[in-house]
Amino acid sequence: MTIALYDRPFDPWAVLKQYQQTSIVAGKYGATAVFVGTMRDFNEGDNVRAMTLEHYPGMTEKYLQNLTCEAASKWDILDSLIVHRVGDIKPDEAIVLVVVWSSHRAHAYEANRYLMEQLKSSAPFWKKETLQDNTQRWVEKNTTGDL
Amino acid sequence: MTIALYDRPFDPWAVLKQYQQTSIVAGKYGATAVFVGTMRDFNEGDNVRAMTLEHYPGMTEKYLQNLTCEAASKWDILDSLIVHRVGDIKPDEAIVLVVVWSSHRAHAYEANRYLMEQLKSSAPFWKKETLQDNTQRWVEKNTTGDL
Amino acid sequence: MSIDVKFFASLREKTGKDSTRIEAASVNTVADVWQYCVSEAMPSNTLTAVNMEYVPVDHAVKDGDEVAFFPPVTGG
Amino acid sequence: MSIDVKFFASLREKTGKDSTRIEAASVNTVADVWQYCVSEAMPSNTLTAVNMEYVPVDHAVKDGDEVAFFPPVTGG
Repeated sequence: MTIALYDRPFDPWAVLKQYQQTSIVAGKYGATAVFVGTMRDFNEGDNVRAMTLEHYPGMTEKYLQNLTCEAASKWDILDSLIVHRVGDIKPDEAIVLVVVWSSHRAHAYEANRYLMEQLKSSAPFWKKETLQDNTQRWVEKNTTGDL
Repeated sequence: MTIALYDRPFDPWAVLKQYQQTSIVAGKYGATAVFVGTMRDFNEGDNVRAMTLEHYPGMTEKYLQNLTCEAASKWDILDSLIVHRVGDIKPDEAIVLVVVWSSHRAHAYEANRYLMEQLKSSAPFWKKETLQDNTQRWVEKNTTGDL
Repeated sequence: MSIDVKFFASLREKTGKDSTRIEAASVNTVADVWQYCVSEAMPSNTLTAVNMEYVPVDHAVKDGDEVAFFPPVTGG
Repeated sequence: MSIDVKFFASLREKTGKDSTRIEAASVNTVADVWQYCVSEAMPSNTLTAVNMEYVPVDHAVKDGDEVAFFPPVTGG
């Protein structure tokens, strides 16, 4: 169960591969469910040039750590990894990576989804967007995870 | 919408990264949902040394292509990638990679899950395991995706 | 009429048949194709496809069809 | 008693406050802390935490607590 905050761009696939090679026991996991959230260059009809992700140092880590423990008690998972960007972000950069390793796909999928929904609704991060004309605005509300 | 059958080991994260860089328009997708199924070194209480994945050439491709089209009509997805191994497989090698890119996480998650469940229940692949003592057996039935 | 018949996985091993072409006048459905090729009864969990699409065993076959028999799938 | 107070994101900008320490005898709850620090009413969607755990606004505060105010979160 690992969580990390990065203040610079990261390659989610490289981070994931590296973590898997060093921390996950080969041959034991059958299912790996991954979610990557990436910054888009548009939001609510406007072009977005850049974004700053503010967070609450200390509480963020505590929240994410408690969340991974909660998921591990609810589902049969072997390990999980959450990586989240903070600071200045450009379009097409990864914002969040959530990975769950399990023996069973249902557990991997559902734990992953749970981690993302909780993170979106409750982890203390805030996005401020810089639009094409350099005006800035706080993102008011995350979308729900409903269809 | 791409499907591929590989008859040799592949690195799912490298394939995914490569595909994303060449085929997915930067800045437009916010959500990437990934599932990787990996060969375990045990099954039903026995150690497994190796596995052979037989398939139905022609029907497999047709089935997977129809499946990705169906998913694209049900959910709001930008692109999807399915890679599946065939032939001789060793523990810890990736068997299947399913990726869905979307603007919205709910669509990415649900389409990915749907592709995997359909693939598991209906794509014409068959696993034959080689156990520790070199006896072989056909895997009789896939697990359901239920918890 | 002429029909290509394929058997996969454990059904291929059990029947001792892989892929075969039959020329038969008396064959109307997928079930008839099995009976024409194999002496034992078709296992109840057998999956059947015509021209690479799943069909039920009472599906009619026609000249030139490819008919396949296989056990429950176990991919992914 | 002594309480560390933090404001984040749009609330930090609106209140013009970042992080501050208050020394106050008359403060019993999280809502009191806001009132002590800010003249305007607390926006109804404000989230409140004490010692980095979410709490309701009527949660009691004690000496040495860290109290935080922030708008709905938008991570992920």
